Amino acid sequence: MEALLAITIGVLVATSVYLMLARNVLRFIFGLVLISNAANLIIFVSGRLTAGAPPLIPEGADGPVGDVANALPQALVLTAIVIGFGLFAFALVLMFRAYTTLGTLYSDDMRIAEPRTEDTT
Amino acid sequence: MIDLAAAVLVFLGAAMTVVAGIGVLRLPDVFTRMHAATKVGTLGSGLIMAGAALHFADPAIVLRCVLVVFFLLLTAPIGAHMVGRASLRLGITPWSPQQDTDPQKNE
Amino acid sequence: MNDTATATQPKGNGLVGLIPVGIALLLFGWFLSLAPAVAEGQSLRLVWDWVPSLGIAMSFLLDGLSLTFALLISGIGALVLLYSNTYLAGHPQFARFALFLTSFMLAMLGLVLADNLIGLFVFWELTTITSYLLIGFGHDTAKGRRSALQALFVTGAGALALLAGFILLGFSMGSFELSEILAQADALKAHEMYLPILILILAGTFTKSAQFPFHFWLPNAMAAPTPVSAFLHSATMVKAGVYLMARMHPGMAGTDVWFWTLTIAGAFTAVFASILALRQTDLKQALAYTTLMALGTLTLFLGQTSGYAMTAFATFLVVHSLYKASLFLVVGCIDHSTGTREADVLGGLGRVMPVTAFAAGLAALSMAGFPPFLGFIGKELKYAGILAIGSEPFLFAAALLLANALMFAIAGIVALRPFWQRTGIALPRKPHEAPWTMLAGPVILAILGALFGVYPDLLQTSLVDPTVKSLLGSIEDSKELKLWAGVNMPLIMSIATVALGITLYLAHKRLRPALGRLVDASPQFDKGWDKFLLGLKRFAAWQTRIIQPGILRRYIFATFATVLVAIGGTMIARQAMPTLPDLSDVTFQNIALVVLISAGAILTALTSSRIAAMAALGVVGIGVAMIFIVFSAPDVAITQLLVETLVVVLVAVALLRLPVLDENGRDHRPLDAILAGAIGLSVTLVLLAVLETPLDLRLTEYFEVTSWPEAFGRNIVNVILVDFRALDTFGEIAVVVIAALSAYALLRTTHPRKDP
Amino acid sequence: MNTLVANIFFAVAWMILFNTFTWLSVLSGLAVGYFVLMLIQPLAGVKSTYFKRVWYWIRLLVMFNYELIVSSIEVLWDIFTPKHRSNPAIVDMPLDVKTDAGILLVTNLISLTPGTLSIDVSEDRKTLKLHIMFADDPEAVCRSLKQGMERWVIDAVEDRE
Amino acid sequence: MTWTLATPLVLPFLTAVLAFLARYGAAGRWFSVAGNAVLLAASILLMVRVLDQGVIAAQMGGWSAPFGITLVADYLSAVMVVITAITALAVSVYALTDIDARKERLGYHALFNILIGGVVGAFLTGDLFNLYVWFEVMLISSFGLLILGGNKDQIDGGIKYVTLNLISTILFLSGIGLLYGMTGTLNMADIARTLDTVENQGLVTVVAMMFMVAFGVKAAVFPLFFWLPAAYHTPAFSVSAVFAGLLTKVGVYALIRMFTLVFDGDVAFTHQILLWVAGLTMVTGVLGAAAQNDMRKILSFHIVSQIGYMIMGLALLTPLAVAGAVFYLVHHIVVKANLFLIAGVAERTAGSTNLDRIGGLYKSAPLLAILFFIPAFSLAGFPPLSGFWAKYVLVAAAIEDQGWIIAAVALLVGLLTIFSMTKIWAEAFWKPHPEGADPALSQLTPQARRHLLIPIAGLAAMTLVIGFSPDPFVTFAKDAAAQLLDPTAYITTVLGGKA
Amino acid sequence: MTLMDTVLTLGFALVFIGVGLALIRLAIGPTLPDRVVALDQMTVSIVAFCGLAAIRSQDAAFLDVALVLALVGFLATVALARFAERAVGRRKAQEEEENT
Amino acid sequence: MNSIILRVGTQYLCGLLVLFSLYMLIRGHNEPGGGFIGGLIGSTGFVLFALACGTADARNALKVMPQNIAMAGLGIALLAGIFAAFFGDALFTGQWLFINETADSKGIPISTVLFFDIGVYLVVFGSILSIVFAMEEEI
Ligand code: NA
Ligand code: NA
Repeated sequence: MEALLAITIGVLVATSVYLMLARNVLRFIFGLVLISNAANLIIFVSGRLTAGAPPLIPEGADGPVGDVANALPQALVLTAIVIGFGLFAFALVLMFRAYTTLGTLYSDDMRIAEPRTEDTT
Repeated sequence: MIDLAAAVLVFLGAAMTVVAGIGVLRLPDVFTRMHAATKVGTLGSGLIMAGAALHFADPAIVLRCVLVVFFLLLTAPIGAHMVGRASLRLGITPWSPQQDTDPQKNE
Repeated sequence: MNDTATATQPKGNGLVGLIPVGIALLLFGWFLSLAPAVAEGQSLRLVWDWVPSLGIAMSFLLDGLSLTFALLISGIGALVLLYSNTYLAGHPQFARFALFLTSFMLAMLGLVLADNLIGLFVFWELTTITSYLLIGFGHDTAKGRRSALQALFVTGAGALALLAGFILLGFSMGSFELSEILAQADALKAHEMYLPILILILAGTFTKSAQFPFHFWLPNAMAAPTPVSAFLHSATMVKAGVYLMARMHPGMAGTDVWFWTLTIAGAFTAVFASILALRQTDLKQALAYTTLMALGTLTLFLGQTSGYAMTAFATFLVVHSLYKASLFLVVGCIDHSTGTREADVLGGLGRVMPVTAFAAGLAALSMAGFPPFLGFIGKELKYAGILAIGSEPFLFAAALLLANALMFAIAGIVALRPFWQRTGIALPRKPHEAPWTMLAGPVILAILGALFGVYPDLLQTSLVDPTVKSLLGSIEDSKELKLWAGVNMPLIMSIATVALGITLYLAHKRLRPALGRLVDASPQFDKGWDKFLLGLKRFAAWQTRIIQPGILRRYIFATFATVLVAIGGTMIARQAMPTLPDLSDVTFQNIALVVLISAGAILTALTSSRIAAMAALGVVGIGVAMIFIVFSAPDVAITQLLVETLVVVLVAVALLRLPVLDENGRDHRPLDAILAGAIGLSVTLVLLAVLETPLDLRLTEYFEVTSWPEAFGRNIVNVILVDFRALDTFGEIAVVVIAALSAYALLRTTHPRKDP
Repeated sequence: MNTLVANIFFAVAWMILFNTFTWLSVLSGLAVGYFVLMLIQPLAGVKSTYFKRVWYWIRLLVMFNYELIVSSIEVLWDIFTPKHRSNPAIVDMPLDVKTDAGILLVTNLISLTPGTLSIDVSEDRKTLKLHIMFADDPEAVCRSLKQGMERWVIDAVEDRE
Repeated sequence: MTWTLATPLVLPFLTAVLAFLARYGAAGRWFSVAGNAVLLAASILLMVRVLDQGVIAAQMGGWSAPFGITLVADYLSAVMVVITAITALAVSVYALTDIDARKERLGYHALFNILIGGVVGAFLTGDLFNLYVWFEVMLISSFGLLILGGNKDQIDGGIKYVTLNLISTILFLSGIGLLYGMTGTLNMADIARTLDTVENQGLVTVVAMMFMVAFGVKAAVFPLFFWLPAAYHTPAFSVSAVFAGLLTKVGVYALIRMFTLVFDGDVAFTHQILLWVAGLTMVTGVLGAAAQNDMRKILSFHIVSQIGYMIMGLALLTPLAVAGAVFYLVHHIVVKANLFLIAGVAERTAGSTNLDRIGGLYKSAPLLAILFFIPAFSLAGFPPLSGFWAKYVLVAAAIEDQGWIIAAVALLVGLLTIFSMTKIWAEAFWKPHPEGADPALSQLTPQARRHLLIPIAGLAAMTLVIGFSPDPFVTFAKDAAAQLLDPTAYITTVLGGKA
Repeated sequence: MTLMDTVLTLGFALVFIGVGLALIRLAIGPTLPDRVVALDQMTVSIVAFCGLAAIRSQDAAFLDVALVLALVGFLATVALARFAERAVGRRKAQEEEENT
Repeated sequence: MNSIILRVGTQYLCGLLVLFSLYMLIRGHNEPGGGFIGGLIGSTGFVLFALACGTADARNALKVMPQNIAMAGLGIALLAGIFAAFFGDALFTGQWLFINETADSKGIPISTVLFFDIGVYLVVFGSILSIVFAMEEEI
């Protein structure tokens, strides 16, 4: 399954790169969400997969019973998901604000910080 | 015996889920599809939860299953109501047997 | 420009003006007191371990060469500072001027005294900076700023080469101490790095000394106030290059490269500059070009190793400094007094400015090389020196003769005509004699020129011989300075010089157009500078337009292309490919999950409906959550689903005010698709390769064993979050807080509204 | 409401007495508590509709589940048959239920019953817009809903003295 | 010991919380100043300890390495923390005047101090994932600071900044995942130790390249620097000062750390690429600056150019070269932050940072002229200012290593740097003001003058101190380089003697 | 292989098919509410999926996932529906403005 | 938003969500849950509130500015970490106190780790709400 997931991650990355390269920055946001998922899955799958055994310690035991899933990547992914959400929220608000102040979502038309006529010679 | 009952419930639930999927895909307009999603879907999940409750037969777990169903019953109709209302305001007219085409694409 | 605009308010500058003079005088006195010891062949060394970690010391060495320079610098410095006190009296920026000029003098002293390559370089650059500030004293005009930049840029460029040369030299010889390096002259000359070192050092010295083809900045530097020109561009800064060549002479001279480079460059500069000088009508400009001529001559001599040449070098060095500084100051007096420096306008000043005329006359005679002035001795030695050249002596002698004749003519133009010719043209101001503070300099310097001419021994023992000793290691080959050495070749050449000089003087007005044509036909370095700057700016702008076009998509494309090269390229270059993956354990459930996620992702990428894209994102989120469920990560699954929900909520809110995705036409980008596909493939391959390596689970095992007994938690994931790796979590919640604050600020910042 | 708390309190006490926490003990505790409360009602002087209400609730739940299952089959039939047999329509139904909880319960339960879906309640809370899948006779559907589901809900949640 | 390391990390967050909760009054900004003063004290204490004991490490939460998160300070980390604290203090004083009450109410001080916290965390952590977290802390607070004010150019620049940095972030995170998948550990010392045993060393290089790109974006190297010139000229001056000084340097720090400690197995490949990157970064950056006509844009492109020098030191990987990189880092932070602060004063007095629209500062604001002259000519590499030594050490290292081309490039770029610095000098200071009277500092209130000029003067004084007395700094940089090039002590200390 | 195992395998397959069908509806739309309904249907299916996962792994932890989703999942539906409704309101308002 | 059904549903759901989120927070150390999940769930309660009844009502109900909640949460989490200093332990070393400790059970735990998790909860809760509210108020 790890291998299959690796392929899925490839698909996620490819689609998100395609989205991020689009003219409309809203697509960048969509790509961002996808690629964050891809990155999280990379971490998750790097810790290898175990089906049906969450890393919980049952009552009365001192440690998990049997082979349980790798807890560390789970914690990392959880962290990364929340960070990713923060970044996403900010990016979305930024694009939103861009539209309301610059009047466009097309990045080609966003030329305030680096104006087109800038030719100092 | 309990195992058998649980298995039957689980099977029925899963079947309901797939029926709901079919309904969402096949039914002619958004209102009828909502019928399938809201009710049949909820029913499917509810049956599986019932199966799980029977299977585990532990009070704490049963409570959780009951809560799942309770939450679903509480929230699913509200969601459906919102979608239905929005559809109406979008001007989507309900399908009727007289017309056989999908309403116009919106958005 | 007229830098004496403030002459109407002849306020003194008080202490601010006098302290620098005092400093200079003290230093001059101190060096003078050391002169006897040096003349006896001692050299004084002072070491301060400045940056021992880099082998760089502030070591100073006082030998004949550096003493000669030090005396010229501090002595002329004192006079120039005194002079400028009046010249710039009451100028609002006088304090800065005095500070810069004093700093310059001190830096120059440091330069000639330093015995450590890097120490020398530090002073070298300090002279560059201070001269930049001095040349840019007239910063109100574009011309003044241009000149300052030009000087800085050209000498700065040379300095960088010099630095490289010094570093290379230091590493090659195992020391940055000049005296140690020069002591191993043979090793240096035989070193494989000799040639690069030589080229780099000469690049520094040629630019500093304005040797052809770097000469063009010097005349422009005349934008500086006249005292600055007198000091920097006669006696000191431009001579820094000459000094350095002289300093390196014992270690590097004697090779063919050294000889030819210096000889040709020096000779060419000398002639070329003299011709240019004759063209000028601005007295200061004319003097500036003669300075170039002198520098060329000095360079020419340093190309040699004969005693004549060295003696000639040492003598001419002093001669030139004395008369040139004097003449510059005279021109300053004229300018100060009349408001103009135009040779064709000036005339008849001899009666109103007798003292100035006297100083000018003495200096000009020295410059023209009349006996009994030191200039004459200098010239004789020059001819003797040039005739001692090993190859093509007559060619170079002819060149020198021409240059000297031109100089003769210019001496007349600068020092005779303004005072004695009649023009009848009204001057901008009614001329008057300059105050004593301004006359002291030119007069003293001019008199010294005559004094040394009459008593050449004085100069010989105190400065020339010690200098020659620094250059050749001994004074055995030093030639005697005398006014009369019998009828010899140099004397004949002197006579020829005078004859030619008089001719040129009389004909110079008629010659000017011809010279002008000649000069116009030759490469225009000064205009070339503008072209260079323009070209540089254009190139920079072009490059920047290409690299930084301001279009986000290109940035992202370049970034991803780099990513592809970095990952894919390295995979191929370093042969990191995975073997074929094992897909035997795949179940229907797995495939269904993968299809679900991929379908969602592809739908997101390809749909032109915002809502479809958003819903498809939701599908991916759900699919990923299902992976977390299947592979035993309930906490992560819950988080994923919650976050996914909030993502949809936020987007749904935001979309209310955003337009549809494609307002004009569909979004179809094959090139992007290729790049995206390639990156996706690379990521998959890397991941597959990583998954082939066995995973070490000791961290996880530790967490499993300690989670309950030591951290009292049964949910290992949560224990990692709040205990084992609490610091991560802390940072993460900081991220969340800040993301919220930032988003909030962004929303509130443009539409100010009351905070609820 | 106080009575419900009391009932739960009795159930908890029951479990503590038996020192168990099982499915059975919870149910039996609630049941026992209910009966005890009913017994002590005159004693405590509680004039409460609680006892009746419990029965109404049970009726509501039972009837709802019955409706759910029966009409599900109708929908299923429509999904599986190639031709859509349904004849959907949107209908306005007058609403008698007044309280917030009542409205929520009625609309939710109607939605959960296959074949009917609450779309919206008017601002004045007087009408409910419904989507009915088999609306050959919309009036009849409304009538049965009013007499069935709405009645049961009003009985269960609203104080109608 | 553990709190010596933890305190500099904790303080900025504490400051942020207090400053935020007090954001409606004057207390907020003074919390910020005081907090950063204490931070400076704490970081000096840290430095003293490090100088005394070499590498020091502390295990957070009491969980021993590699299981918990280790904070670790070697010479490089310690000096970066100190310089961060200095910059932070300077900027927080400057901000007393530069930041208006509206920005304060929106949480400027919290954003700023958490940014500092992130920077300190990045310098002190010995754990790769933790480094990622601090990078995120920095990144997101920089987002907030960048757009605070909400001008059109800020939004536009912000979009470029945010998008490109997010790509880097994702790449970083993925790289961590992959590295974990190969080594099973997150502790950098532990990774360094175990990475040598990985069978597929080519794969290690691939992952190394991923990190190079990820940190390359953060460090703004060619061809990944686009976001920097697009954004750095847009925010408040105190913000661009701290960005210019600190942010890209964290990327450089991470590159140095990773490519000396962890990815030192394929130097012939990775560091050769770094060398190319260094050269191209220097040249493209300096040319970009030459094409600009705005003070802050010029300075922004110069950041890029000078990052090239630091990368050059890393790429050459000789003791002298790495020492040069370390020295350059320290020098550059002080100088660059200061130049941006000065640009702010120039704008306040002359009305703009566009060189066409300003002038006359030399005549009427001589103090500002001096204060600009020192860092500007230091940046241009004139002796005896700090920039000269930085450049000297690097060029010397290149020549020693026979890297003729890179040495030549470094020198040439130095020349072009002079060109831009004098351009600012000539246009903003020498040239008369194009319209109306020459600007003077007396236009500012005495209080504003104090707030704005004291930090500038302090930083300029540091430039002078480093310039005139470089020996302790060079010695330190050499020691730091020795530690970096032989990470044994680092690894042993982190892992508690289990190297 | 017990009966339950068989049922579970079958159940997973059925749930996936259900989700897949909803996915198709989501892709083809055609109206916004259609897509919302499809997404809603998928969310509810995940609750079922969690139940199956819990039984298969004998671990009630997955029921917690279901619990959270059952409670929170409809929020997305509500937000999207509200979006649709408001978007219409906006468009109408805009048109009115243009007409006057 | 003038949907009666949603408004009424929200009355119940909001409280339910907050209650449930606290439950997830408290038990998070031993079962799925914790500060993040709790905070996320808790915030959805008020997000729903804002969607149904408008942000003004939601803010009134919350009483404190969400940013302040978030920042206070950060402060609590930090203090929970610094607390270890009083016992000479490293930053973020968990400090535990067990009430009613007996031979076979540790009793009811009170720990800095719990406070840390509460901080996390507040941060997530406050942050999400400040973004969502501000965004809502833009349209
Ligand atoms: Na290593
Ligand atoms: Na290694």
